[in-house]
Amino acid sequence: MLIALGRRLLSMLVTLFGVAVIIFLVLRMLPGNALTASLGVSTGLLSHAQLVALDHYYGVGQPVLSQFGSWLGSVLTGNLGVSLSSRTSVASLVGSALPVTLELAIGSMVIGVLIGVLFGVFGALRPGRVVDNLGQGVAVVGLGVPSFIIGTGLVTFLASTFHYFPSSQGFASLFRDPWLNLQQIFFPALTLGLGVAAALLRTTRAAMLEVIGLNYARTARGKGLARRQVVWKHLFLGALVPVLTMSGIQLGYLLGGTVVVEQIFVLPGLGRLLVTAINNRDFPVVQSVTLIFASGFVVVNMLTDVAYTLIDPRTRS
Amino acid sequence: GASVRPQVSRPHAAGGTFVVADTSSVQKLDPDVVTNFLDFQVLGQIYDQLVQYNSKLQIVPDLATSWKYSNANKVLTFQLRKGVRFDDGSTFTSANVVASLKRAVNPKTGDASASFLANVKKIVPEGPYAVKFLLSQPDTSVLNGLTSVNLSMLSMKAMANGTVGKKPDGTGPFVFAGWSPGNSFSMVRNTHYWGGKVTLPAVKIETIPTEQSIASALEANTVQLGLLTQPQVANHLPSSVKVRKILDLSYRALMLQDKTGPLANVNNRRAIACAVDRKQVLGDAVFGQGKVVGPVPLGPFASNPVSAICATPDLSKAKSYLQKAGDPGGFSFTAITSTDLDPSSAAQATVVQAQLARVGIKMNIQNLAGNAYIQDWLKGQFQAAFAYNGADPSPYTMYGRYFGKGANLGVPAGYSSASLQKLLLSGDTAASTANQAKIWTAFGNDLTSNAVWIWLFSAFDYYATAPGVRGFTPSPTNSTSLSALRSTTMG
Amino acid sequence: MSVLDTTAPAGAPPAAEVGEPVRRRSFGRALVATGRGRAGCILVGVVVVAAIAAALGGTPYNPQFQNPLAGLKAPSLAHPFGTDQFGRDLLSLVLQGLWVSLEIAALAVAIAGVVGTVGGIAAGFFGRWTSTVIMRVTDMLFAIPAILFALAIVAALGPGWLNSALAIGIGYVPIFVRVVRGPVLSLRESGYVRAGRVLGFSRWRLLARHILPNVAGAVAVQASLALSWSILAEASLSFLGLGPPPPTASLGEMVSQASSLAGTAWWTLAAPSVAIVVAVIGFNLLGDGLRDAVDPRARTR
Amino acid sequence: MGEVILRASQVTKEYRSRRGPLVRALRGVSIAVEAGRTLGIVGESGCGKSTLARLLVGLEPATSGTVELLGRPVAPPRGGRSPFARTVQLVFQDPFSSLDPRLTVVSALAEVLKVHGLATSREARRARAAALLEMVALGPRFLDRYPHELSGGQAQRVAIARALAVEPRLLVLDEPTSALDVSVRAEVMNLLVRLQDELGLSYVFISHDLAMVRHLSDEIAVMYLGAVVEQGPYGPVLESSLHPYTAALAAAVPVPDTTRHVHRDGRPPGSEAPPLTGEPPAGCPYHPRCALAEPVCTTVRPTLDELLPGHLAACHVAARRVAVAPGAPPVPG
Amino acid sequence: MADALLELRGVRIGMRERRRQREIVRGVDLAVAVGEKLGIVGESGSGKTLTALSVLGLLPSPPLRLLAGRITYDGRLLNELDDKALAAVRGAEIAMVYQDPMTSLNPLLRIRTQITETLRAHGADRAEAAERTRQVLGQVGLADPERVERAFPHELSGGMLQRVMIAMALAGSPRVLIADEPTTALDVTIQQQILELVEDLQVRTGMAVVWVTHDLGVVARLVDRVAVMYAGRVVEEAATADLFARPSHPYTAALLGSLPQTSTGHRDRLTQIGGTPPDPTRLAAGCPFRWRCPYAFDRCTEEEPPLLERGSSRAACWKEPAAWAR
Ligand SMILES: Nc1ncnc2c1ncn2[C@@H]1O[C@H](COP(=O)(O)OP(=O)(O)OP(=O)(O)O)[C@@H](O)[C@H]1O
Ligand SMILES: Nc1ncnc2c1ncn2[C@@H]1O[C@H](COP(=O)(O)OP(=O)(O)OP(=O)(O)O)[C@@H](O)[C@H]1O
Ligand SMILES: [Mg+2]
Ligand SMILES: [Mg+2]
Repeated sequence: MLIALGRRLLSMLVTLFGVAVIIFLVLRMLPGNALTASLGVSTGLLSHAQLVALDHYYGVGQPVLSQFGSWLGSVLTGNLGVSLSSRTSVASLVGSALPVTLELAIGSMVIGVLIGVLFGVFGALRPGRVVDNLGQGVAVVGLGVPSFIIGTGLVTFLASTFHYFPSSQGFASLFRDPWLNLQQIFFPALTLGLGVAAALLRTTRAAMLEVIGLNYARTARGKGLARRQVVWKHLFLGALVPVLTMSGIQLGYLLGGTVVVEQIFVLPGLGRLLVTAINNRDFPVVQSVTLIFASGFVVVNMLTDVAYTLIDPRTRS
Repeated sequence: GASVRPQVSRPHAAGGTFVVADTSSVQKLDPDVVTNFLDFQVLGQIYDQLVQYNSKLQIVPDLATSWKYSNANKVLTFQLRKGVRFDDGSTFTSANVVASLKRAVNPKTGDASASFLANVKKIVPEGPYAVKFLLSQPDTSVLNGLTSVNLSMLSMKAMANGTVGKKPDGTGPFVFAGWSPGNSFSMVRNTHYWGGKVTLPAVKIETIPTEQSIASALEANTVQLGLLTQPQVANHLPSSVKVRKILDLSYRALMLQDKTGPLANVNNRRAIACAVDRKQVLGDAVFGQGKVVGPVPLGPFASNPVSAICATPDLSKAKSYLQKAGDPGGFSFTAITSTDLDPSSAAQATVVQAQLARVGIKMNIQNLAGNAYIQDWLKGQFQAAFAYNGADPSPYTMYGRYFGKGANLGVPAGYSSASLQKLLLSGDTAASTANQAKIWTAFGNDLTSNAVWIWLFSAFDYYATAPGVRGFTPSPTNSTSLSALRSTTMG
Repeated sequence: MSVLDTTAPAGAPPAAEVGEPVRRRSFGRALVATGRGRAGCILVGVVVVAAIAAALGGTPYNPQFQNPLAGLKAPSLAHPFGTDQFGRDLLSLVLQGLWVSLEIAALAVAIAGVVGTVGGIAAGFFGRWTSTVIMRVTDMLFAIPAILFALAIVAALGPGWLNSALAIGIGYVPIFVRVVRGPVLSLRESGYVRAGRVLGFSRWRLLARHILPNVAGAVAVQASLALSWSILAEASLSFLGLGPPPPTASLGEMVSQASSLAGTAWWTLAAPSVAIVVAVIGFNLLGDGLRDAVDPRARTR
Repeated sequence: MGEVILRASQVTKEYRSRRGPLVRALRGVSIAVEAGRTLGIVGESGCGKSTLARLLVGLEPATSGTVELLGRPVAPPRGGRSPFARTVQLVFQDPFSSLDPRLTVVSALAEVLKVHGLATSREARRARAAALLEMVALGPRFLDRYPHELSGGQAQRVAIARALAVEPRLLVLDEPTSALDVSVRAEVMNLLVRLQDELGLSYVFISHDLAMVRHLSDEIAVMYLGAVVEQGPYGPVLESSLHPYTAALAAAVPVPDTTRHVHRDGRPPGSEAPPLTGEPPAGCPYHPRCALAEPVCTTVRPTLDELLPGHLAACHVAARRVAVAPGAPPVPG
Repeated sequence: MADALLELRGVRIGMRERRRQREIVRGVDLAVAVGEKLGIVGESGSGKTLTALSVLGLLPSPPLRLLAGRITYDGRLLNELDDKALAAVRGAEIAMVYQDPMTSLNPLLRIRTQITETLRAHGADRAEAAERTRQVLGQVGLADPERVERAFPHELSGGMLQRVMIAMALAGSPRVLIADEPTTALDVTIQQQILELVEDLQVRTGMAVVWVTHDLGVVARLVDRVAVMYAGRVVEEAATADLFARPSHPYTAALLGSLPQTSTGHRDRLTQIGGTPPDPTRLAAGCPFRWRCPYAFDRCTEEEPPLLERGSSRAACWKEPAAWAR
């Protein structure tokens, strides 16, 4: 068991290294450099001496391999470098953005899982009935309506009808003003969570239907167990593995989705940091944020893997 | 529906912070290197310059109380304001002027406005409260240049400690309080501001990435001032929100490269100039919220013609130019746009494309990511480019870099001619304002009759204030647009 | 004389003959048998026909025709979806945008489908090494949120429909690899592939004739779902300002252009949004229908 | 004695998985099949019957030992096609999974003919396919059916027809009737008998249904834990078994005849065989379950010896009893 | 029959499609008395499992459901009990052993959990349940009940799982045991052991047994009375000995003849029934066996024969066995 865990950790590290390489290579393909990004057309106003001095300042023109090496080296020592556009440390930028995105991601996940699993389970128990149809409706909306449409709609509607737009007064951290913080996180989390809910709902429903048709479900009923026990201990437990897998995958989409939603709901999270950084050719920030997203995803997937072995003894040996 | 409004703690009720919202964020703190509009606007409230523009775009005193040209306009002497203190407590003297501008021209700084000081040979202090600029040639526009935030007066301590880029330290009405890159920027009032009492105790600049969201925030009354550019958003705010508009200190133009292809032929360019209906472009791209302009859109010389050949669209004239060019059936070229840099450029291009099609000119549109656009633009790698260029009351400041001798931006400008260079120089050195006006009119005629570029329009910027905000009127230039904040109050 | 016939009484009606095929339900019928499949077919049918018609010029108005006098007109009989700021007919524009969006989505899915299927087959059918390498790379690609990939690629290559398609396509490669590899792994050990080996079929024949066609169903299902995600992804990219440029804009680009008009002219936002939603849901339902239809269990039921 | 078509000598097969223990599926199996005759192989589940079948047709390589087909060693094909395909064919237990669900009967048959160049034109292939179907007692109307449109018995007959398409000399039948319904087993059994008579085929017939094995086989080999423990003509092996395991197996088969039913009390309960992993138990692998086990059985592994003419067994007790009283049934029962 | 403990009357199972009904089980009557062992045989798909499942209301629904019929247990109408009351019967009064042991146990839970939860559901406390679990696992002849208890299903062999299933069924000391082909996939030696176990328990507790199988050998070995099902109906019902001695339905006779027996010669032709059973949901009028029946005559195509008395047994055939007996 421990050895298996170690092996997984190792393969996770290999994956992350690969991710780092890919990110690095993709970023090298971007046209323009930090200089044109930060000065825009004014770059053309600089004298040659100024250009050279600034190129040096921004680290343009170092060999690629050494750039990669020094980046990876410093990442490993917890130093994420310095943002080219704001000249502040990336760690501090990430440090303030990460909790926001984390809270948003967790909130969306909670909303998505609650809606998805409950509708999925109860829908599958009585397919074609009210609960099921309601769930299918939620799923269709969640899958079909892009989050930026839902988000923009929510913001505009709430603001014009209720004069309510809690995010616009600056982000309040959970510890400083929990009530305001919850208001600020709830709607974006709902927007993202709807997509998660749709996917989870369908997975849960399908997995439940599958399990309901399995022989051991019949055995459970035939034993005379109470309905609640049959549903949660036997059926849902049996459906849990695909649901977990889907949750892992959804987390990936969710992290991507924060980019759009943070933009709309004015949340100072990693997604917004990333979009700004891409536009500013702020390589250290883009690299680090993407790596953080990927790490989060990889770690969560490893955790789901571990969860499988806890749920399903067959995967243990 | 005020009755259903949820209970949200309002920032102005608590703490009295005045919140300004913009779609972009404050990107840098070093006033010498900033290029972002918001950076100019915000740092302009912390830093002062020697001179500044007033709302009529005339040059008025700032830290310099008066100035005087002498020696055939080759020496410029400033008298400095006394009793001005930096936020770190140090006093402003002529040493600050010398050191600040020295820092600006140092290549290592990368000051984007260093070129404004190109004709300044030397700066000599004349006692603690006067400085003398020795010029290599007569240059009236150096004064215009000195209004730039890029040429702000810095504290000696900050320069010595290298903290200029980390902690703004100026003499303006507000004092830097905090910065969360990408998100917000806060300032508090400068209690010993030389210009009098500052009413607002604290100002916070919030980044709200879409204008629609800023509108929502204004409706929710969580933002007191929204900086907007989109008329479709600004004009649709509820009546309780007060919107003031002011012509943007920049202009849209279709820049043309005259080196190769059909656009090398002046008559083809003229055909474009006559086929384009600027009024319609203005109407469709920004809903008519702006002004059709020629090469000098604003300032004391703004009177010059919109176009020397076709002030209004004239399709038959356009066709005759095509005839003259030997391309009676029209020709085709490609124009680059970047919706990253100018969201309305797509709409401009869409309209222009349709207009040109009427005379048989086919314009292809290539939309580029911001950075790619800048790169191609700087290298002149385009046939035509929808550009969003900064304007200045001084035509010399505006166009010297494009059409002057050895101009930095000569490559993207494309066209160059000795007559233009001569006009630029004489405009700059001309002694009397009347003379200058005549020269700049000739300059505008030269540009438009050769259809060097097609100048399109300047648009409005919108300053929307929440109910209860009083005393805020925007000023036209970037560094001063928010200067009314010092006397603003909120209910 | 066959052995079978000896025991069957003469004159037994062949219709009721034992072993008469279970009614063969055509693939198409299986597809429309479920409500979702039927709805999917209808929506996708409408969307695709409309898009192709638009591409061939069959829109009510010339989508690029600008009428300065009729800008931002609310929906009316003449313009069912209203007009945009240039006075262009929104219905025509939406139809044209539908085509652009479909073009991007289809190309993206083609890229992802071909690369992913080949990768998945290689990972499933060939040796351990090939498999390990492919799966590792897949994991890495998978770990990076697809939209980030798309962002980076579009930022690198510039907006444009080809680049959008490439960007979205690469992001979806891992999904296809996974979807294909599983069945290939089990097909490799399946009875009929083994039988083929005993019968002396070469590897390539087994691959081409027996494995590939049997994963085609799964790929088709995935392709349909991927089409719906691609339309969404493209829309999100455009929303972030990285879509193909006007005047021939994709639906996502239209939404992003119109989003500032939400308060002024809601129809400019609603028209492309509805088109996106219909297309996305259509392909999604079609995917569900396909999933049921390729499942033999569902087909015999 | 006829010509020996297939000979396996001391074949062992081990499976090594990345995790989990080593599995020794076969432990020194030697068998031979003569032309036109049937070797039946019986044994309980997991004793290695299917593994042996796969080795015999070259689907997998043996870990040690040799399998020879007409005197040439069999090895699994590497990439290309098997050179033995035309000599030996395998019929699987589950007829449906051995047919590609997407191919009609005629295309499945034609593909084989095409690959081996047995019929060049489309028409010729169709005609030959029809003839093959006729051979397995299915009419040409089955040509255009899909597998899911066939009954189990019909599908198994199609699978046999496909195996016959290459005109092999030997068919390895791995439980060809166990997936079929009782009422259709007879069809397939009758067909196998007839084909053998008409085409002179040899069979390796694997089953755990003793009645079926007995019905078809000339010789029977009884496998236990990856090894042959008894081998000989069908009658003696099943009726006067030498090995106690064979006897237990034969006795455990319920007979569909109430008059013949006897309770054989005192037989050890059929506790399960130990797994094929790790080292085999010392001595006779059957001794933990054997009612007759003696001390020697726990220490010395018996060899497969010809105890009676043509009748081999690997059992210490049987060997001793036969030596003492030749002719008498060695195992009571 | 009067003292039947469990009785099925006119049981019809199928699906309701729009306005039509598709019946798979088309009217089955069965009864089993205290201490009786009833065998149900028939080809695959003849409806044996569905009939067995209908007793405890375990039909795969949707799509299948009990369309008509009465299922009485000990004077109570099972098919009209509510969920709660039915749950009290399930596992406690009537227990079932399912066709496929490998898939009928929850792979995610330990054997112990799965057996004790049955007992707990019927009111046993924790200690009782644990105690009883250990006891029944020992009873079914598992060599190492302690290990089995702790194991997960995948760690056990098919034979062991089958015994676990039986132990689970027996744990609640049911009065009726319904076993659905519990030995099909097993080796004969293990099958024999299970048969002996059931026989032994049945003798000791007087439990009624319904044993579903298609192996006539098992029937001969175990049960008192046999019902032969064909195309969703019982076509013959007789005491075991009678059935084997004098089959009253041509189908039964053919089934018996299709097996190689000691009386059959080596490599002799076996009797073939030919063809496959019809789909019970799409039957024409008449006897569903007539296509495969060598003795079919006009009447067979017109009318489906009811279950008729044929001496000591009952068979659904228009012809007397004398007319075709072998
Ligand atoms: N590919 C493999 N990898 C590991 N172990 C295997 C593999 N194939 C077979 N085995 C093991 O080898 C042993 C023999 O298996 P085999 O399938 O030959 O048995 P069998 O006698 O055919 O059984 P059955 O009657 O159930 O078909 C079993 O323990 C099985 O688990
Ligand atoms: N869930 C279901 N939906 C539809 N038809 C079903 C379902 N379950 C079973 N059937 C059909 O009902 C018929 C009878 O099935 P049943 O399982 O009772 O047969 P059986 O006699 O037990 O066969 P076997 O010997 O194979 O177990 C079969 O034709 C089967 O296809
Ligand atoms: Mg086997
Ligand atoms: Mg059954």
